Amino acid sequence: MSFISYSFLLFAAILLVIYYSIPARGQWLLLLGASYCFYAQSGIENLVFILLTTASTYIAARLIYRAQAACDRKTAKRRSRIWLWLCLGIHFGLLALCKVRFTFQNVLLPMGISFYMFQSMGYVLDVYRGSIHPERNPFKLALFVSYFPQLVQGPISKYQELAPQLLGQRCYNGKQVSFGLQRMLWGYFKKLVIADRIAVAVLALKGPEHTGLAFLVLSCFYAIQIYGDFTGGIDIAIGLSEALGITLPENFVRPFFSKNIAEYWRRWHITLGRWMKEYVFYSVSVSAPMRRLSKSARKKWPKFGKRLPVYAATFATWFCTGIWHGITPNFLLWGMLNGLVIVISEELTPLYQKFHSRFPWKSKPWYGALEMLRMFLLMNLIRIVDLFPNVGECFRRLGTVFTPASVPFLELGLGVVDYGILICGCAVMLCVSILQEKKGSVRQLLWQRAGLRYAVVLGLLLAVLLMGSYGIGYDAGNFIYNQF
Amino acid sequence: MKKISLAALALWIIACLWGCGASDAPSKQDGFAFTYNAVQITPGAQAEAALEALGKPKSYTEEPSCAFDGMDKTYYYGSFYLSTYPLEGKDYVLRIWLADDSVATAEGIRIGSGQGEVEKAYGAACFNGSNAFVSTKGDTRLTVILEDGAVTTILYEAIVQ
Amino acid sequence: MKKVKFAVALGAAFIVLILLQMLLVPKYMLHSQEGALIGEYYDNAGSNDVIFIGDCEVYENFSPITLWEKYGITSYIRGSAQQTIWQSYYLLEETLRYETPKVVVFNVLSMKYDTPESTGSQSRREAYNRMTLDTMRWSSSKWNAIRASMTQEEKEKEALLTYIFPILRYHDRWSRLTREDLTYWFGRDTVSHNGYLMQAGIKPFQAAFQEPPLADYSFGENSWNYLEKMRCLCEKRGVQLVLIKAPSLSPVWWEQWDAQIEEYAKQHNLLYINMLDHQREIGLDWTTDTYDAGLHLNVYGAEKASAWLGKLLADKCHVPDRRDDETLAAAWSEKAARYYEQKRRLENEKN
Amino acid sequence: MDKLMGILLELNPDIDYEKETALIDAGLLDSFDIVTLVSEIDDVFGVEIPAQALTPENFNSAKALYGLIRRLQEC
Repeated sequence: MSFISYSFLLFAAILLVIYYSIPARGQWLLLLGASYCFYAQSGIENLVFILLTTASTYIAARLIYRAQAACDRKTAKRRSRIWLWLCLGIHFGLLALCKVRFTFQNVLLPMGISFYMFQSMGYVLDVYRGSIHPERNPFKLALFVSYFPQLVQGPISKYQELAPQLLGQRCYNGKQVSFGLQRMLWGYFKKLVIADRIAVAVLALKGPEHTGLAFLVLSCFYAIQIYGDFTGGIDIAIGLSEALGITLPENFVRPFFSKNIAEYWRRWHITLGRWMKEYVFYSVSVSAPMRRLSKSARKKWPKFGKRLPVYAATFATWFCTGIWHGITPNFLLWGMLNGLVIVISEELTPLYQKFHSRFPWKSKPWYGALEMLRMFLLMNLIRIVDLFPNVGECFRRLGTVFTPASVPFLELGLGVVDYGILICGCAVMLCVSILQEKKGSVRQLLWQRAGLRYAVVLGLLLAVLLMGSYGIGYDAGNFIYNQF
Repeated sequence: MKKISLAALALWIIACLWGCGASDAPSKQDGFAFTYNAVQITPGAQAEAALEALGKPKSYTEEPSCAFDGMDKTYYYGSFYLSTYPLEGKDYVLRIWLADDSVATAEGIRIGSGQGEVEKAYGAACFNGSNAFVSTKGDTRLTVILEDGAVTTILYEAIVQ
Repeated sequence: MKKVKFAVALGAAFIVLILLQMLLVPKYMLHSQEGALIGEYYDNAGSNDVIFIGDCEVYENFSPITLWEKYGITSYIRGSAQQTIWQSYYLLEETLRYETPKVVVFNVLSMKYDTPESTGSQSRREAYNRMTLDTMRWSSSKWNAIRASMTQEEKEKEALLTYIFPILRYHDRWSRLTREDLTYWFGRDTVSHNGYLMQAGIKPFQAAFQEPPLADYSFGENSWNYLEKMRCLCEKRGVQLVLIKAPSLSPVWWEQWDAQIEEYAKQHNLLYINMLDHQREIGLDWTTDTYDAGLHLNVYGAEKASAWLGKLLADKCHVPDRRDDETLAAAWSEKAARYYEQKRRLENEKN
Repeated sequence: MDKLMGILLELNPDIDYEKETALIDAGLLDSFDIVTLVSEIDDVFGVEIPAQALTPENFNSAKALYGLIRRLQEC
């Protein structure tokens, strides 16, 4: 059951009505039932997967917790470490196996496996690190793993943040439900009106005959598509969850306003970045072998030795992020590229400082805009690698970027009307982002002015209803991040 | 407690491996094609290129389809009929009907071939029990009809999606 | 005060949506007029002794006006573009809620389509479904008709809801609106004459190629089921079911198909007439009586076919002559006036 | 304590570590700084800070960080 289907809207509406009419004690059970209905709808064999993952996460966490409470520290540490590595090995082994089968035998991945697997492994690691006590009631843990709004494409939540809310009790709060529904509508606008419309042109531009400037246009179109698609889907998930009184962590904070790559990866797919930082970056950088390596390296080249753990951990993290997206060479390259740019920009910071001290433009607004544009184009070129499984093809096209070539805009399956809608849509998204950057939540601004709010909501509804690319004559645009 | 957890984990691994093999998406086969004077015509594909390559037909007719856009056209090239259907302003190959034994299918079957030859070429599985072999490949269908043991009709059709 | 504002806003939103839906649905007034046929029945329901159901071979080949003028037979044609047999059955079921005719005439050509997908490309099939079902009034018959007619693509896209709210289907027409959509935003004209869509063009029949033989001529199980359901329904309501094959030369009506219908009719002692065998008696001249080289008759051909069939209905099926009923006579003379007025107009346009 | 201040100042001179109590939450120190800080502390104090201790509570202010180092030195 995809977010963009009538059955999902019906499912959400019915759930909201029941949710606020039953005694608060039973709300979490209702959510559990709803999550499993939602998941079973996508295929019974997927249900087996999530059940087994939940069961093994529950068992592993209990075993680690019990092992840690054992008699002396030494054996406790050793035994719990064994259980941890066994659990991680099996789960990530299984995830890798599914990805291999997906790549080589196009066996479809169980829906949302990459997301709920990472979320449950985060829970097990938190138990191992002692920051939380394992959940005794398996059903409550099952709800944490399979809470349906975040199931399909995240955000990846931490147990400490989500579990208390899931198991808490909520009464009807008009403002909260209205905010949630407004955010869902905003998500549908970005997904149906913009992302799915421009997707037609992206598909056409992928054709081998488009090289030169068209490749650059492709990278920009793809940026708009993936932004509308991913942030739209996340808005629908967070909005629905907000209407249910449960706040999920933000996954995007206006990423195209970032001025450097470190900032970009603090604004794009935040929860995956946070997961990787806490469980891969830190673990690698402070692990025993890394310490020994950095000590011996420091003897030979003192300055470099100090930076070694950071760079090694960075590449390890980006290698994992690449694999998370897929095990085809282009995703690995994508991961390494990101890691490389981060390390280079880290290394060049002293150079930047010298540059800024000589040219005091740093505070000038136009310089900020220039940096944003530079970052937007750079990230487009890195992101474009996602689109071409054959990396050679991608670089060949990249090479031709500066040769002049006409871009056949009107032959890409989009008419003048479509381009008009896209331009207005992007303008609306830009204004909303600027408003959010300056004044915080737009919905809060509208909350006092009822008349304006009704007009905006009706306008958005009509835009989605009339200009959305859905239904007969449009091929159902599945979410890009559904395939991970 | 230890034994139960080990058993649970073992069971779990087996189940997952089974789960992983759950659904195989069949890869797309390419369909039948008919070649005449080195011009390959595939049912379901756009007809423009083939029509140009085949040159002027011996005769041609067209009919409006029931209530809709454009014409269903049929071209006669002496040894076969080529019919097209319109979709969004372009003509697509609907059907190729072999008219005489001067032309044959890629597998060498022509008007007059024996039932044995047809069975060897397309396999007994696609025999409909009475008088015809119907085999489907990709989005195309090849129908070979026999009367008292000899092939009388050979027909390539596009399975219109 | 907040509640009132909210209620007003909600009301306004609904009105806007309803108006938009009426604007966006295709009107079928100036072209693809076949889409308007089904909806026009409801104003003329109640006094029809003969009901025709079937595809373009009924609404193009028979003229109720001629049946009235020659034999006083009151009739209505509930035909639509590529109407499949399940759509015909549910239309019959709906019609019997409004009236009980003496005779129902069903054109058996649609027996050759066993599933929605077998009629051709799914996008065209979907369009034909909309043309037949959208103007049907809501009833259990319409619900069943939709579910029986939906193609694979429609089921995947949950199109059932778009039949209930057509705005979900035609939402993208906002950028392709024409004058026709504005003029017919709220009202519709009548495009047919009791279901007959008049065509006055002349395009002589050319020697078309035969169509290739089929591997298997037997009709599908689904088709037989619906034919059987149609027969039982007519029997239950005391209506005489007459099976016909209209005299269109294309698409081909194989004798193997004819034989199966013949055998079925004999088995259930139904009247089955293959008008293709009586072309000479009907007096059809394929150089003047068809507007698309043999697919359908034009108005002259339709009048001949109706005259011939009317005689048969009057003699064999004892359909009464109602010309002595004043109210009916008045109503039908009005219809006849409109019929001849359009006929004259089309002829002037032609030369 | 002043050794710790030395390391912190070397990392980023223009932060006032005495009063600052939101080094992480305000984004003054990012993950790179934290890792360099840990390896420096490892050198200077010989204390191995485990991954699970890299939480905002321990790193938000110099005092909290010093408290962590003392605790790890005892056991």
